Amino acid sequence: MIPLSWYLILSAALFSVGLFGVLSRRNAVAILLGIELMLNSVNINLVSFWRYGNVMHMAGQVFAIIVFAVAAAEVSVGLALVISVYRRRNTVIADEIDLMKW
Amino acid sequence: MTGEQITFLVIALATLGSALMVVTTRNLIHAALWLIATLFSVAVIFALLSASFLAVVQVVVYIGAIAILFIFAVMLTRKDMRDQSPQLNKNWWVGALLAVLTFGGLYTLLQGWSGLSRTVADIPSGFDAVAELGTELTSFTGYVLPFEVASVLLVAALVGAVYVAFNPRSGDIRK
Amino acid sequence: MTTDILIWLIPLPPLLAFFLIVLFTNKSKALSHTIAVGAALLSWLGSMIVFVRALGVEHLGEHPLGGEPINWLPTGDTWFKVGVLIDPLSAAVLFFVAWTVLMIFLYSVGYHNFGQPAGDHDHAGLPPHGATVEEHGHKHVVPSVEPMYSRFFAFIGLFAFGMFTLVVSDNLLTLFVGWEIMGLCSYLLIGFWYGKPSARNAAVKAFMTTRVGDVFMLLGIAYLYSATGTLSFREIFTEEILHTLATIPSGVLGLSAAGLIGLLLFIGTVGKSAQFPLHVWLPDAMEGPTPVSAMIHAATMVSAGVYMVIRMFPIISLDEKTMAIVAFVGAFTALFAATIAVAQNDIKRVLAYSTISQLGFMIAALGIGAYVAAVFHLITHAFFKALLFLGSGSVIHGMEHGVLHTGNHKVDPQDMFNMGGLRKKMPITFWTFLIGGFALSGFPIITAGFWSKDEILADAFGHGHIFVFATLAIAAFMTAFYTMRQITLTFLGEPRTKEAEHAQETPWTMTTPLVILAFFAVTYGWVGIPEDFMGLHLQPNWFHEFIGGTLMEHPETLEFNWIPLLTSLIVALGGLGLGYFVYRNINSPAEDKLQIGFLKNKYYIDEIYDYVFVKPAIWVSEVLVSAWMDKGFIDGILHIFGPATGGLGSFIRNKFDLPVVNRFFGDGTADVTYWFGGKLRAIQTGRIQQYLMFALVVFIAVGAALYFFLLA
Amino acid sequence: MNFWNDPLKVAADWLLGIFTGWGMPEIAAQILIGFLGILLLITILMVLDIFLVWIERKVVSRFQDRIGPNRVGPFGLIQPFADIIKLLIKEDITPGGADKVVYNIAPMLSMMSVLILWAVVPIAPKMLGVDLNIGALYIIAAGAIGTLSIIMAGWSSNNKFAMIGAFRQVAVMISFEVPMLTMLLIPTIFAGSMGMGAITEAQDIWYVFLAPLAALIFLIAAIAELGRAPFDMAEGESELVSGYNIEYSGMKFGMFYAGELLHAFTFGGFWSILFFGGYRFFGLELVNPLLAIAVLVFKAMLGYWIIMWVKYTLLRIRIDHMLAFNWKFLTPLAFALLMVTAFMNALLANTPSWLYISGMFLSNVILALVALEVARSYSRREREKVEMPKPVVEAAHH
Repeated sequence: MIPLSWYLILSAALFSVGLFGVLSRRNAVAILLGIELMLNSVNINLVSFWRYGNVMHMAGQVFAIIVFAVAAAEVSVGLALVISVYRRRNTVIADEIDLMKW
Repeated sequence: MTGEQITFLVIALATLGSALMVVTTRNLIHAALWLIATLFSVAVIFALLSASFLAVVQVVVYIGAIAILFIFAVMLTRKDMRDQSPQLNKNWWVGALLAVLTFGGLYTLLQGWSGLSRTVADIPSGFDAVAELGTELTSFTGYVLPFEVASVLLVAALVGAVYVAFNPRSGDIRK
Repeated sequence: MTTDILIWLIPLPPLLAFFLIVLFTNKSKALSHTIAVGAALLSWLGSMIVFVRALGVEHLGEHPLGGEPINWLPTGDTWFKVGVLIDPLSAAVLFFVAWTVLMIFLYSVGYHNFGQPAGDHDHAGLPPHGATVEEHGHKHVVPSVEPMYSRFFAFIGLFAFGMFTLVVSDNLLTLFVGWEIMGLCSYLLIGFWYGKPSARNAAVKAFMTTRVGDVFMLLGIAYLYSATGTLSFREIFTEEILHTLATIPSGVLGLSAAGLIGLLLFIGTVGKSAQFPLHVWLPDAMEGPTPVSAMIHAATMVSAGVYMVIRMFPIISLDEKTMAIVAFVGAFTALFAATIAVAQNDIKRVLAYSTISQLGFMIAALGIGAYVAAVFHLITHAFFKALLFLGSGSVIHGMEHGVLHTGNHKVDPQDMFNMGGLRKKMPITFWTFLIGGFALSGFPIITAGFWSKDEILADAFGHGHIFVFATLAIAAFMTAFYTMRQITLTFLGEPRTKEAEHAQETPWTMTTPLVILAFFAVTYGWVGIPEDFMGLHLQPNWFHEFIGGTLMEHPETLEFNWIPLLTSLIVALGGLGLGYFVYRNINSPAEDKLQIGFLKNKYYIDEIYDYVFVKPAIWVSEVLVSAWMDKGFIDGILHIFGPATGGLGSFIRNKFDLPVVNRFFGDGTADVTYWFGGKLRAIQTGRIQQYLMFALVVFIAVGAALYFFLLA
Repeated sequence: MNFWNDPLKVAADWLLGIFTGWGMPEIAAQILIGFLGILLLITILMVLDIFLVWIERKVVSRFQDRIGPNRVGPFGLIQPFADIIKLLIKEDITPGGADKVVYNIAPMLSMMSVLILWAVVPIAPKMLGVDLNIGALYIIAAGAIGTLSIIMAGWSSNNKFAMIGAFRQVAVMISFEVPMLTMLLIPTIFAGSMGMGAITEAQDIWYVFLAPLAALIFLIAAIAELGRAPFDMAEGESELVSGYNIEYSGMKFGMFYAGELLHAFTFGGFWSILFFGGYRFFGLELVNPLLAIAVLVFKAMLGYWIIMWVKYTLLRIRIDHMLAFNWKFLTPLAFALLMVTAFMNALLANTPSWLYISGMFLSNVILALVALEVARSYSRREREKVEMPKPVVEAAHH
């Protein structure tokens, strides 16, 4: 039997790796990749809580499905934004997209 | 250590390893392919957790759609794909530190949590998780509202994505 | 499908048709009328099935169809239930409603010139003016299709829904819902040609006038609900509830609760069925298209009023005083409207007043307790009045054809003095109109009107209501007279104008309903022939048995008496004969001796209302409230406040606001913020990852601090 | 137990006896037997694949008024083996600048995406790899891996044709997955389960009679998924010179090729399972499992033949037309059909079966007619737009 903590630690680690990607990658697409990792780690959490909690109560899986939907929406809009920015400013480096600075 | 645990450790290792490759590899296409590997491992973890529906949906949605979309996006912004300049920004060590701190914080919080020693819940015989999930998602006492809201969100994202990514030079969107 | 479910479904198709047409198919005329007529057909089919099945039920009155009502509104601990109910009364009403509605739907297709080209100058909101077409090299004008064709079918669809709902309802509330839907539709349809000011005014007038009645009716419903706790017919018409209602005093005019409820509900009928004094809207309602006139003023809406009061008969009959009022109003209206009808020249207005008069007959019959006679007359009247209205529409249509032919738009196609001799031009219309007219007059033996009217007179005589009997007899005489006047002026003799010479028979969609309705106008009377008519021993009176089953105790069958029979024979034949002899040679209004100003102007009722109600209301609002109260008194006070507060405000501004608030708080805060902003803007790099890092640093720091100092 | 009544069970029991006799723990023996079963299935499939090459070539030649392979062996039956030998001894080229790892994984994934489909195929009563209760979704998931293999092949080849072909094909596959998934839900509605076995068992009446339109849409979407004509713009021989697999040679190309053929056959099988009763044929499947397998193979071949028929009859459609066809016609139609089916299913529940069947059938037919009418009026408008004479623009002289 696998202890619940293993899943949670795996999820935390995956989250941190994703966070590192988000904070450190230069490419905007790569940042979105990091966000996907973070969302997936959340899903691992949700599903393991479902499995280790009351199985008859489907909230964990339902939430995971809603996370899927949110992830799909986020990726489609995010990538559309990246492509739009690339078309206008010819770059996808996040640091170079700084029009909103003072 | 049982076979199940060994399986889990192998999968977890694969997940984390490929995730690390996602955030560090230089070639973005490879990063996307590594992401697919990660997502696939997560699907296996779902299967280990007896969430078969989610495992398959993970493959369909993430690998079948999202990852492919990433590869498309990378290819469409191709100039930077071949850009051999460093893929990490100059503050990457701050990011690394913060990530480690986050992990540490989460780990500490988990240690202090009383529910950590919980055991696997028994799945009653004849319990059909897929059917149950479907019922929950569509019943008024369940989650029909969040489900519908999520679908509205998806439609909005679809429209928004089409509008945002539309190339104004290639034609008039209002035509 | 079980009958009970089928009853639920009867009102549905027209409603669906309404939504379909309004939402989707309003662009396509053919599709719209197909949907509407199809819906009417479905409702008709359902009604007929239900009717036939209802006939097969033994003791239908005690075991009505309709099944269990369903829970609808929670009212505290209990539920307000709604359901459907088919007892002998509603079955009979359903029968004629289904037929007339279907006929009118079909008729409307032809009436609105389907298949004709779009008009040259037609606008939405105005009747079509005709279109010019070129054929064989020369132009001529043909009728043009109604611009708002689809809308018309949507509206009458909704209207039919209201009527069917009203008929199948098993409680007063859904009945009231159907009632009000019809009120709305009658507003929409009378004002259908909203481009005409007269139509607009008529629509508003009809709506407002019926509203007066409806408010009283709602009061009656509310009183009934508070007194009995139910509005369901099944529950109200039980011995104990009726007994309770009869014994509780209401405290108003010395009436019992039943009497007051009955009176209030009856006022609703007065509004809906255009009884004196709320009859004024009905003649004006002739501004709508003719199918609407037929629909509202003959077949359904006015019948709905009578239907409701018949339905409520067990309550109304509990109080003698209410009954007396009902009888008086009915008899008075019957005579009153008949006298006005004599002097009208507009073909539809004559019919409008005759409708009011005939409704008066029914109300009077009810008032003297002749329950079955009232129902009988309601149904026969619906058939022959629908026939007459559709026939008059056909006549007008034919006349309009003539007007288009000559191009002289000054000729009013509705004025009977412009007609004459139409029997040759429009034979089908003529014969059916003749049947309808004879039925209205009560032409003996063969027409339906004779049997029903005769039954009313016999009941009045037999129950000793001599006054009512006499009044109704005079009214019946005048009815026959003006009917014959109308027929003579319209169809007989020679054409008086060129337009009448060029009138043309209308298309089959219009004539078919006429023929079918004419069939019923003749035959429907035969179901209610009294058993011992003229001393013969015929079949038992089927209609009497059937409808009588609705009430808990059967009304007894009257013994045959020669006096009312002779009376009705004399008034009918005499009126018809007199009408023909007087008017066969009259060619213009000037020669008509009956064009008395008093009658012509409907006893100046409209003017009296204008003087008594409208003018004072305008005076109150414009002069009293607006000029004196508002502008003079209240504004005067306000004008004192204005300068006073202004002075106070400027004081505060100069002494407090500007120096303290603005300089110190406002500018001071801004300066401080500006200084901080200048220092802090360095961290706004525009780089999203750095923002996230800042956020995380703060989050981790604060989180860790909270964790260690508060939790640990 | 009689071997012929349940050969797999008997064989498995026999092997289990042998392995445990060798001192192997039972759980390990079970796993080993499972692997052997998978190996057996895959081997059979690959052998079948070889003959599919022959079948395809024979059929296409008949369509093109030729005889086809006829020299090597009787009826040219040995021809595919000759082909294999040729492919094996060809030089294995990896283009310069190619991403070697990805380049080599792609054909494997392509083959794999087809083979894993067979895990959920019920080949006889109670005889299927895994009775997943989400079998229908599993098909789509496997298709996702196929998509992946194509984009990997296209990208890693470092060739513009390959890239464009992969882009096109992936766009098509992702798009057509939507109606396909929707149509998979219709047998699911009827059977009340997503499991392939349950769907087969529930088909007392073939679902094609309940939902002919669904069967048609599924077939169209499946052909698009396969990337076969008329939806073969990924390869597009005349414009992209074979598209995403342009740089592949030898057995790697062979794997793409074999994968495509087997994929077509597999989808023929799924079509028959979802809409034509799978291995069921008037009780024949109960006589002997081998007969059931024969029935399924026969039906799958029939489906495969229809796919070939379409391929060799129709011309390629332009990519934008194809995507527009999917998003503007097929997908809305699929959604409408799903809604109608769900509605009718609820409406006709607890009615006699003849009413249920005829109601479903009629609603399908009516929807199909309406959709055709919409498409026809749309195309008429489009044609008028094209046929309308262009306004003559006065030449400007300055």
